[in-house]
Amino acid sequence: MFAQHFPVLPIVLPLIGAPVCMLLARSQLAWLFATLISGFSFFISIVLLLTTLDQGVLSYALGGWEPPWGIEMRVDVANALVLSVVTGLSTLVLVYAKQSIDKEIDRNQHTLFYTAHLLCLAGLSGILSTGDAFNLFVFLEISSLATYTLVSLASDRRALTAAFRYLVMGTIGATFILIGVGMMYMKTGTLNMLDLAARIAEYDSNRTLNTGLAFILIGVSIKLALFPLHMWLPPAYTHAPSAVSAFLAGTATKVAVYVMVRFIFTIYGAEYVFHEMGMDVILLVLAIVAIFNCSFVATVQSNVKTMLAYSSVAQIGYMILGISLVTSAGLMAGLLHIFNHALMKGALFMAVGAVLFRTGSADIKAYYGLGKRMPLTMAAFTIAGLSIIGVPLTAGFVSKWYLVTAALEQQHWLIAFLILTGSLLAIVYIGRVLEVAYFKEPADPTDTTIKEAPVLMLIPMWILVLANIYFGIDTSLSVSAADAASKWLFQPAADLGAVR
Amino acid sequence: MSFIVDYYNYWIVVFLMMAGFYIVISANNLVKKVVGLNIFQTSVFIMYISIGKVSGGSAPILADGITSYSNPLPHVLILTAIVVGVATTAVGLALIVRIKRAYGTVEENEFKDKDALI
Amino acid sequence: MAELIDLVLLGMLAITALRIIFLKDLFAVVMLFGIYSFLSALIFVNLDAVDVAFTEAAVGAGIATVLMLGTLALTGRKEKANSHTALLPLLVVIVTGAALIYGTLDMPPFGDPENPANQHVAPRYIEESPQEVGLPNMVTSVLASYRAFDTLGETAVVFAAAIGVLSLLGLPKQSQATIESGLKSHLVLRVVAKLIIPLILVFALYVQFHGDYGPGGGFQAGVIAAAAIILYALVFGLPLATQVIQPKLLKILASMGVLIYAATGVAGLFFGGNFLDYNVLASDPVAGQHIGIIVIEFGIGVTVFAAILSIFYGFASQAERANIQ
Amino acid sequence: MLVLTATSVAILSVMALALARALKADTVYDRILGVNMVGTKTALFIAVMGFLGGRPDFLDIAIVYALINFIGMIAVLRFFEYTATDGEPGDKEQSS
Amino acid sequence: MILETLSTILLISGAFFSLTGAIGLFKFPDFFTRVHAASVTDSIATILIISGLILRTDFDLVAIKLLFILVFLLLTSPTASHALAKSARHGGLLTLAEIRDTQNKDNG
Amino acid sequence: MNIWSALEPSQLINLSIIVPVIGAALLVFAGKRPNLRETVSIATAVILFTLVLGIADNTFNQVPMATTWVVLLSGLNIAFSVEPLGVLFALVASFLWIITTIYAIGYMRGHHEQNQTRFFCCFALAISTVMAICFSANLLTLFIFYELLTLSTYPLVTHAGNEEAKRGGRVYLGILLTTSIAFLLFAVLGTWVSAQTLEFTPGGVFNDVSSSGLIAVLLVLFCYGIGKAALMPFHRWLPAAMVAPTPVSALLHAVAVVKAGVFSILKIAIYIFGIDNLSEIATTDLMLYIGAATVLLSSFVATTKDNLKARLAYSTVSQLSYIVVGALLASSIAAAGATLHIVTHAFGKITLFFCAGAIMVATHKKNISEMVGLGHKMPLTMIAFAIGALSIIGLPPMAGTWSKWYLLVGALEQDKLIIVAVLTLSSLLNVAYLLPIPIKAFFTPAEPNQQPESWTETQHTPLPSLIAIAVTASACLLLFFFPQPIIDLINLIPGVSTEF
Amino acid sequence: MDRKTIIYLVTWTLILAVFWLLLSGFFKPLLLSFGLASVVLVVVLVRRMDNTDNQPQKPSLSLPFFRYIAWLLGQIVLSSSQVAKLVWGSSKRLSPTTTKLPVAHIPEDSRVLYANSITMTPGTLSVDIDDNYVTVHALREDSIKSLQGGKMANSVANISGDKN
Repeated sequence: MFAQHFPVLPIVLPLIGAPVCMLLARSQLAWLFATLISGFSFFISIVLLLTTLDQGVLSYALGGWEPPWGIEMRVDVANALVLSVVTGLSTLVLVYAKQSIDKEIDRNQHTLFYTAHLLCLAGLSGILSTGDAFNLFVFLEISSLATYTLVSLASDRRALTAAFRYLVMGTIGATFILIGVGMMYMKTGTLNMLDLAARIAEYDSNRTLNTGLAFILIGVSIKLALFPLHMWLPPAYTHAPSAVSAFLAGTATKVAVYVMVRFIFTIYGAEYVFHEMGMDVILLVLAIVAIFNCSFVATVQSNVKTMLAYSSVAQIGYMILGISLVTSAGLMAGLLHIFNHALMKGALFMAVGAVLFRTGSADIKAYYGLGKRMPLTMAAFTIAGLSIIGVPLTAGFVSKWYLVTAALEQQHWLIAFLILTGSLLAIVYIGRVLEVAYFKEPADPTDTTIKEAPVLMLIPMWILVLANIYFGIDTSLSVSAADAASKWLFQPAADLGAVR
Repeated sequence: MSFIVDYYNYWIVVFLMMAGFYIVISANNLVKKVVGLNIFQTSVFIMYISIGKVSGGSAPILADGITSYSNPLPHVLILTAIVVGVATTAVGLALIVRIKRAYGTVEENEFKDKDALI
Repeated sequence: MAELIDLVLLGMLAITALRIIFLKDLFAVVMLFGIYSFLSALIFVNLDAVDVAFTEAAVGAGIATVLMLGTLALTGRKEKANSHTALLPLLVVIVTGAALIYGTLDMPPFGDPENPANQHVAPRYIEESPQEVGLPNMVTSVLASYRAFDTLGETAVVFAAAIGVLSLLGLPKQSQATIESGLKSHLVLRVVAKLIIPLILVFALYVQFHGDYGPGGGFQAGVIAAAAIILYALVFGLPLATQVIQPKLLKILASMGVLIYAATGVAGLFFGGNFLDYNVLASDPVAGQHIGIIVIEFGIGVTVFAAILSIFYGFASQAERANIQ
Repeated sequence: MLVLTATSVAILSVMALALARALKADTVYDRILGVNMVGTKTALFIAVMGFLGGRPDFLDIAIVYALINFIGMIAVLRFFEYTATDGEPGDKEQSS
Repeated sequence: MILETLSTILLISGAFFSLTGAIGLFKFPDFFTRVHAASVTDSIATILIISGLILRTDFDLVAIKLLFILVFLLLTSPTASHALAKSARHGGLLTLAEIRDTQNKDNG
Repeated sequence: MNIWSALEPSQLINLSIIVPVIGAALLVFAGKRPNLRETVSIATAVILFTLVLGIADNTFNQVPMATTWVVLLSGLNIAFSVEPLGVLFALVASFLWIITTIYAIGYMRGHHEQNQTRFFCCFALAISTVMAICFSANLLTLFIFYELLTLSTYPLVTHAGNEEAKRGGRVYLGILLTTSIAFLLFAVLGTWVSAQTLEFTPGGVFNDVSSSGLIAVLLVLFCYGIGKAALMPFHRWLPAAMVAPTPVSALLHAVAVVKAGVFSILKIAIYIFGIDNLSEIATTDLMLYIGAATVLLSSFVATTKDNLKARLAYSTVSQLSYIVVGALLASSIAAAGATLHIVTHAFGKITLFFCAGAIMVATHKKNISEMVGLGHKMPLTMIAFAIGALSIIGLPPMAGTWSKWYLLVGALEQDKLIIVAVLTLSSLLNVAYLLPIPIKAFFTPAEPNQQPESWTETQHTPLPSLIAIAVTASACLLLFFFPQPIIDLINLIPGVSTEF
Repeated sequence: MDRKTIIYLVTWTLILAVFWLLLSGFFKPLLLSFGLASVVLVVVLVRRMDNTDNQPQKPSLSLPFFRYIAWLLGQIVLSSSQVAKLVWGSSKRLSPTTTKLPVAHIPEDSRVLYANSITMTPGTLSVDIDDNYVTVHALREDSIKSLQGGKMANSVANISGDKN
């Protein structure tokens, strides 16, 4: 009976769940509730993904008002894919959070944490599913506000300054998006994305629309931490509670990447953005600089969380690079990497969180000799790290493969080569951690408090690790979804209306 | 001439936005940054409302004898945006209070220095 | 005339903004920001956006300023001299501004009814909404019905902000201790405040329930009601205020408001409509719309009131603490 | 109509003068005075503007302005008392 | 017609008084005297202008709301002025006379 | 000969890859009990060898064998099929595994090494990946298992766990992963994009090689991408890997790993480019001369090394390039010589390494200068060393004669007189750096501070090690007299022939 | 609850109800019931506040009060013109002074009215108020003199005088 409402449920469930969670004063209860809500959203997202693969686009008119007068939820293969990643990772992180939060966050703030997490989830789901440009802004802000809260919940005082910087940058980004949406509205009189696409297609080239797009892209670039605008991300991910880092690294920036894809491909149309405005070159250069600069910075970090954060920025470079290739194959590689990167970064941050849980530090010195003391955690770190490097039979290899293939199809030999050499830097920074973990003696060999992480942390971590391997071997689901998504996105923007 | 008459509103708004934006990125004091953010956002709100204005129109509340109404849609959007803005401000200010307690200062360069000491 | 007023007000805004850039006294900065908000709200009135002006006055000028002042009370009022060069920010701003000016060149002229923005979607709101939704205030119709999902998100944003401030600053303990706080020595203030607070509260509730007919609605009402309690707290001190409205109650109210809103949407599902579809709530669609809008506006009002007040409590408790020490 | 226009121009000028006072004040109290005056005149101005535009039925906004202005004033005074130790209240304000 | 004339007179004189107060804001020498100037605009100008406006209504709800505004302003403005002056005085701001006194003391 | 005839032929491939993995798993459980552990090791090795024999039998009988595991990427599988070159390599590797295991039991016990379970376990895994490389049906599979081989041998290289081992491991992993990701993966992708297939196809996959600069670049990328072939200047990993225990050096760095490298080059030369097509590619000569230069230069370096294992390592670098040269000569005879050289060099070099290990266990000596007069103390070992050395040099009656002979004939046939000269000169250098060791051991009197009179070889060299040395040394002899089965197998390789 | 409290609450209820009706102007049953609920809610809150701060304020709406307001309006007009003269005239005519006026004889409830009246009348400004004195700042000394005349103080005292 509720099947037709599925497009809206991944948003509404956590949105209703959040205040309920707040009312459940007990920490345990709130945890259980939040996890169940998140898990249920995940289930619905999977159903949505399968449905969209089967039937194409699902449109849902909120309040019964047909678009463009009302707000529309539009679930297609592309956002169903990202939605599954977000809700899935959220569920795993919540399972993981139980104990990690116990240790890292003050007891009476646990309910607030779960509430904020659910709000963040609702926001991210909303951004993904919505078919309305302004509605996107609203959900962007829900998720952002919840995120600032989540980051600042950490006990480290540097989390506060990190959260503040995040807030300032994030708000500037959101305001830029608002300006851009305003300019689009000014020229078209509509906010519905499909409608916008159809009406923008009527203009050849228009200074207002160009500026609007530029502002949206800059705003989204801030949110997704594209290279020169990434400075907020490393401190935020470093000092946030582990569970938050794991969740955000895998989802928040990815959602922003999806937003960029959505604006470029379904609203303005690749033709307009790349050929009229020459955005592809800009994005391409920024992406490559991001890959090299941030990978390099990652190699010299002594804090492992910071290292992973910079690595995330570099990995975002790969996604943007895929998009900027302006081919269906490139876009598909970018989308695939969104999916795969969530798996690997989630696992890595969980492993780092587990180490933090036991040793109380994320410094590389804390990893001395951990290979023996926390074998399962470090094994997870190793496999996820290999995935980041792009070793075959891991998910990372698959996305790298498609990315390079896409570059080569366009005869971009240099770019393909740069992609591969870029991943060499990953060997360095992951290798550093593995080396001290397996070959250094622990600083204090008598310390018996450092033992394997609790089971509740290991289970979600290993689910992600196994997913890394599974999706590195059986790529049929991820690749076909990404492929369908990119094909769908890549048809001329004006034609998207025909799907309705 | 009509050029200026057509756009003067937007130009001043652009100036206001940029004034706010400048405060955000140049200010060292966090409270001032937040004030700048608010000015920036408020100016964007004015831009939106300008979009919806119809010359000779009236407020979009049904009344007898009035035929021309301004566009209500930007109003709705900005209502939302204002609330969003103040929500962000509240969280930002709360962060500032905590930063002051943790660092003893709200000047950006000073707490950077203090962290460098650790 | 409207254009002229618009121009003068914009000019005043520009001067105020410029002054804020160079002021080092943060108290002055915040007060000027209050003026900025007030003036921009005036512009909103002038541009026919009465609902927006209502909100901007209450939220932007009122709550934001009070919160900023509360922060200043804790962080000090002088901005230190800026050591780093302002060249880069200036450059960024000039480039951004230039981009915006470039963008304005193809904009439709200001105020022209033929503009695309006023042509496509908007006419339906203006022409059909009084029949479809049955309210004279089109802004409320769009806000609470056509774009109700936005508004649900907005309520969630307010809720999220309350969560954020709660987690950062905490809520004051409800205490019987009569700490000497508030403006105790201001007899005149106490008396006047006591007289007008009930009136403000009734006014807030009036705004809550008359959003259908004129400017106003849940957001504005919630803020005004919160402002009344804030006034009480300012004059009589936070401890007394927390005895009148308990912090715990606020937590519950904030959650309940969002739930009321969302539950209305879910009710739509059970009656066979889409999420937030009010037409199905009653046999007559317009009556259904009316019910739905009243209920969700109520939810908004409750959440906004509770959230804003708990945010204020959070700040005030910090100020109170600092004052005691 | 002319009268209303004249009145609104007068109020606008008063606002401008008060704003000038608030922008460039000798003491912080002068500034507060200026700000307060801008607030009360804004409320009046809205009332006049309603008549000017032919739709005087939005006076609720003016009430809100007056109300918020009052609360803002109280808040300024209240929090000013906390931080008065920061600097002599009467001293000349620096501005660059 | 009579009403309109009356209203015009009230509005014009209200405008005049408010301008007067604003000028006083600049002309008067110190804070306390400036408060007096401000209270001119707060009290008499408000009263005159709002009365002028009331005369232009159909004496319906609009008139009542204008009356509310007036009452509200008359209740709050002096309160605010008083609180401000009191704060200033407690904050150590001296009146002109007091300044003169201290200067005399210093000289003598 | 085929004791597995009851099984479906294709299952043999699966089994030959899986059996070592199962063995490794069993080893983990048997870890606490050395005897059981070693029994399992040997049993696994023997079973594997019989499996490979079965495959060889089927190959002679022209029974087609192929299996597909998973569809990894669209149109690309992890798939295996049997062809004679792979069978040959598999035979060598699996046979030598038995011998090495026997040797290792003695060595590891005699040397009191730590973490022996990990050692045998990784060893088994490495062999599993080697088997997969042998039978890989396409480039992707080859690449994947090539990478896995690198990773599974890394713990073996760093087995000692000290600073030197770690440094060696870092160089090992660094060079091998860098080259494989930056060049090999790139070349694989380039092949995929330009040929639209990665299947190993007799005669090559490219339609027209001469006109395409791309294919010329690909050849260079393949040669350098397969870092395990140790073509200069990417040869540094091999000497660095000598920090590993001697059995590792013996099997992996004389046989499995390095031969996997040159095997891959041969396989690519034969099945991707096609031997006949090679001469048309612009860069073939360039790589040929680089190979030749590596032959000479590393021989020179070898003469300067006093550390025995280091000298052997440089010798290996030199000998590997023989095979590269043979592959690139674009002559069917030279290719046959190169293939044969895989076998003969394997037996020769492993003998030498076994001897070096035996000397180290018995006398703790690593440097050649200390081994003067050792022939009197360890006659068996030193005789074996002499046999191995002669085989490497290519003097009758040792197996190495045949392979060098074919290589020379191939070079002459192609009129590459420079290559002929290089091969000859290099053989002279081999004499110069290998033969002095046994000569001085036997014909120079021992230094006064040598071991006491009562010291005997059998007492201090573990018996299993001695047996292993004897087996490989006699194999060097036997293969000179009975090379026919191997030659038959080589002649089955398409495009490769020992016929003039 | 004693009688006084009941009267007090009823007064508030009535005032608030009238306030609502005047604001609303709608007499639909739905809105009326909302109004009723609102008024009840606010009265409950008023009661809560009074219980916490013990300073109930009763709005006085008696005839003398309105008479006083009318008189005050006249005063405001008069003094405003004086101040206007000062503004437009030479600033030398200013002679600001500060004086304390006794308020002990005025009922406590009405002192605030007195102070606000002083402030509202241009030319005089109440700066401080305590149990015995109100401190007044005046632009000219003669304004103080008229205050010292006591007419305003008496009028204020009369308003609540007949009530308590």
